[in-house]
Amino acid sequence: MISFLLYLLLAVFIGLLYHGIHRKVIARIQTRPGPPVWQEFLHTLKFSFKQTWIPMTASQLMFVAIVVIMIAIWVGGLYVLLTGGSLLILFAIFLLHKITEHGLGLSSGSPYGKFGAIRSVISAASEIPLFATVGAIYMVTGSLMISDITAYEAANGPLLLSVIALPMAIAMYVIVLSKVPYNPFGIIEAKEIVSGNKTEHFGVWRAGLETGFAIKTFVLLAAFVTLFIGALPLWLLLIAMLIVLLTMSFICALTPMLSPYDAVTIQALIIGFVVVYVVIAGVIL
Amino acid sequence: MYNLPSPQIEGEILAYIPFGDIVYYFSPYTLVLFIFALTFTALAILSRPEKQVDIAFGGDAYYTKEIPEKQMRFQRFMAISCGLATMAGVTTGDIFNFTLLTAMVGICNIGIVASVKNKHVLDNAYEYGILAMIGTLPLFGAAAIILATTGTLSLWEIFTPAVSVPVIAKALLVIGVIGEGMAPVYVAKAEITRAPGAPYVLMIHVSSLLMFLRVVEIIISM
Amino acid sequence: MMMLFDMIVYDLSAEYEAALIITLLCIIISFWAVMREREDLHRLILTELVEIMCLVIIALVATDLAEALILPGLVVGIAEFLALSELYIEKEGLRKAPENVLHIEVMDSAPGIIAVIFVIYGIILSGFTGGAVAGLGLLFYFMCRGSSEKREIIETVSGYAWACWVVAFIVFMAVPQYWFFGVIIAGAGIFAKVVAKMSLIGTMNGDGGEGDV
Amino acid sequence: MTGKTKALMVLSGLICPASAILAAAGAIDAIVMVAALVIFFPLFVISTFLTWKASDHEGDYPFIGY
Repeated sequence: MISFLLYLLLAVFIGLLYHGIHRKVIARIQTRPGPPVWQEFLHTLKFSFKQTWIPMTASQLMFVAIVVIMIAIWVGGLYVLLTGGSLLILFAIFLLHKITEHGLGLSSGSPYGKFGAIRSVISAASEIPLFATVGAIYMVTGSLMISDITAYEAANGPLLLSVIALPMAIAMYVIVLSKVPYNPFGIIEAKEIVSGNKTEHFGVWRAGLETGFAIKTFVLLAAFVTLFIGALPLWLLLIAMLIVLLTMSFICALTPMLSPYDAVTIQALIIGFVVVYVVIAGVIL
Repeated sequence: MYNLPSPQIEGEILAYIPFGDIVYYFSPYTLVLFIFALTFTALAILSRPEKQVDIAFGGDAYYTKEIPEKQMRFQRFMAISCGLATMAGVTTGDIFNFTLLTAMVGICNIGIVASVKNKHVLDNAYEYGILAMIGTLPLFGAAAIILATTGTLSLWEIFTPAVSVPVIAKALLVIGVIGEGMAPVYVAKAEITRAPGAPYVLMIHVSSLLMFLRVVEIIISM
Repeated sequence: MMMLFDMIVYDLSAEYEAALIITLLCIIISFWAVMREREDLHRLILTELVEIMCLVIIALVATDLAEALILPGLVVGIAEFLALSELYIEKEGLRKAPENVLHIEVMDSAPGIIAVIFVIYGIILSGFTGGAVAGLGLLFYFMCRGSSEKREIIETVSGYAWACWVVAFIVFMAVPQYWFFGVIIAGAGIFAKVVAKMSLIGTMNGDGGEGDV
Repeated sequence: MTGKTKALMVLSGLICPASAILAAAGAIDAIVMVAALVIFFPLFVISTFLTWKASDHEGDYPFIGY
């Protein structure tokens, strides 16, 4: 039980470090020197030392509460993942994250935040079904508990190597990809709307958000590795997560930001692909 | 009587509240959803709406929109009833009750934005409302077909492996919830969320996503 | 009981399926209509057609339970319909101050007498029907004369009707041997209630209220 | 303001490890510990940041000479 607390602190630390590595790799691919790998860590600390207040136009309570909720749901998500809880609850937490993204933008009253929030609603249209397709793992393993899925993998080998579960892995990969910074689907914090829904959250609030995002990245990457490769010892888990993240860094570095409708369309196409595959597999099996 | 059908989906039942033949119950999954709905309802009650900033393009001018007291009260009332419907919807153990509460969420969602004096918002709220109304057909249709084929409306009974539910009923149920809450023309809904009044407008998103989460659990368990 | 229920449902299975297919055809037709229609108001009315189809599916179950389920379905449908029509009025800016369109001479001279006749006849009839007749008289009266302070009186009457029912209920529960007394009180209550309800419709017309009617 | 956040920081900073230790000792259920952490960990993070952030008083303007 104390280990969970340590895992939590580790998740914050590793998440921020991985964000930094992500930035560094992107910079190197684009032949820039890039910031040090500790940048995101220093970034968060810097924000936390700054003068902070609540904008006058904001919905005061919600402006603060949404940051707290953002961190809280991912603490819960980490617990569900570590104890091998239900994949459905993880899915729920992902959806609640969409809600907090929306709330972040709405609460400030800033037009940029509002645009970010509206784009978050648009992207929910494709991201939610995308995550739901992961539920098709149920067809393969016969259970939605993460502990059962890892037990299945221990017996039958990683799901990533099985042809049946591959489309689900792709769907989950796109989901994780669309949640790391600088990704092609990141329309809600695109630079043409300043920082989207994060625009007005500065100082301490931003530092809190970065903390939450760090746990989120850790949970999503760890969930991907656990679901499709299997339960690994901690050091191996961290290495596997790093490898997954590095592949994402390449994609982020080499692809431009998509326009909102293109992002939704591409994700919807992947959903269509997975659904058709699942239906065909269901008919054949 | 209250034996949990399929513990691998949502975990053990923690508590239940029977109201006659409609039983509300908490499993870890529904408890998470319930607490979330409760949190956001509390936020809607406690926090003041934001003052939306509008920029007049082509110049430096910007102004903030004040929400009139009357409109704020109405939106808050609607948001609270939407939150209550959501809280009941995610914990109910009766399929017809679930569909009714989903329909109520749809009505409340329209209500939250109906008092906004903005042509675009109202136009889109109307489009959304038409879809929500049509959405009641697959919703209630699914419940009726489930009743006709299984002879019961209780989720406790339906979740048992012995009872099989036709695929068409499952499909209709999902379509119904999507039509009612999530509005297939998501973009119209995005237009709605542009309305000022942050904690109340957010409730539209909260309620429809939570209902969707619940229906995912229901169709997987059936 | 459960067995019987199952049996009934599965016995009707073939008919049920046939009926379901026919209903699905009707649903497709109604969806087609909604899809083709472009006029906002007409689409609103067509959604009501879809609602009816929804009730038909529930009715197909053809048990007591289905009957119990139609009512909430209907209520939800009507609630959505009302919400949407309010929205339509708001959106199109159709709201304007209500005015008396119907104005004929008899409405100035006769309402008192006609209302009195109706009320007396209603008292003679008594009960639900009597309430309806007397209510019609009052409705007519309020419609013609407008209503500035009369709403409070109607509310009071309505409150007394409730009180009558509660008293009658207590009589039935506590002293069943005086059942006839209870029936009379309840009858008087329902009379007053129906009168109050119907005359409220009369007060809705005219410029009685302060603005937001 | 700072006094309140400091108190909150100390309180939540105590509750988080305390719940973990109590759960490890078997005094409370794991679910209670998680509930405590879900509520108090974010509060701890935010209140810590609020405690050590720069003061709200007017800062100096190093570039005022330009």
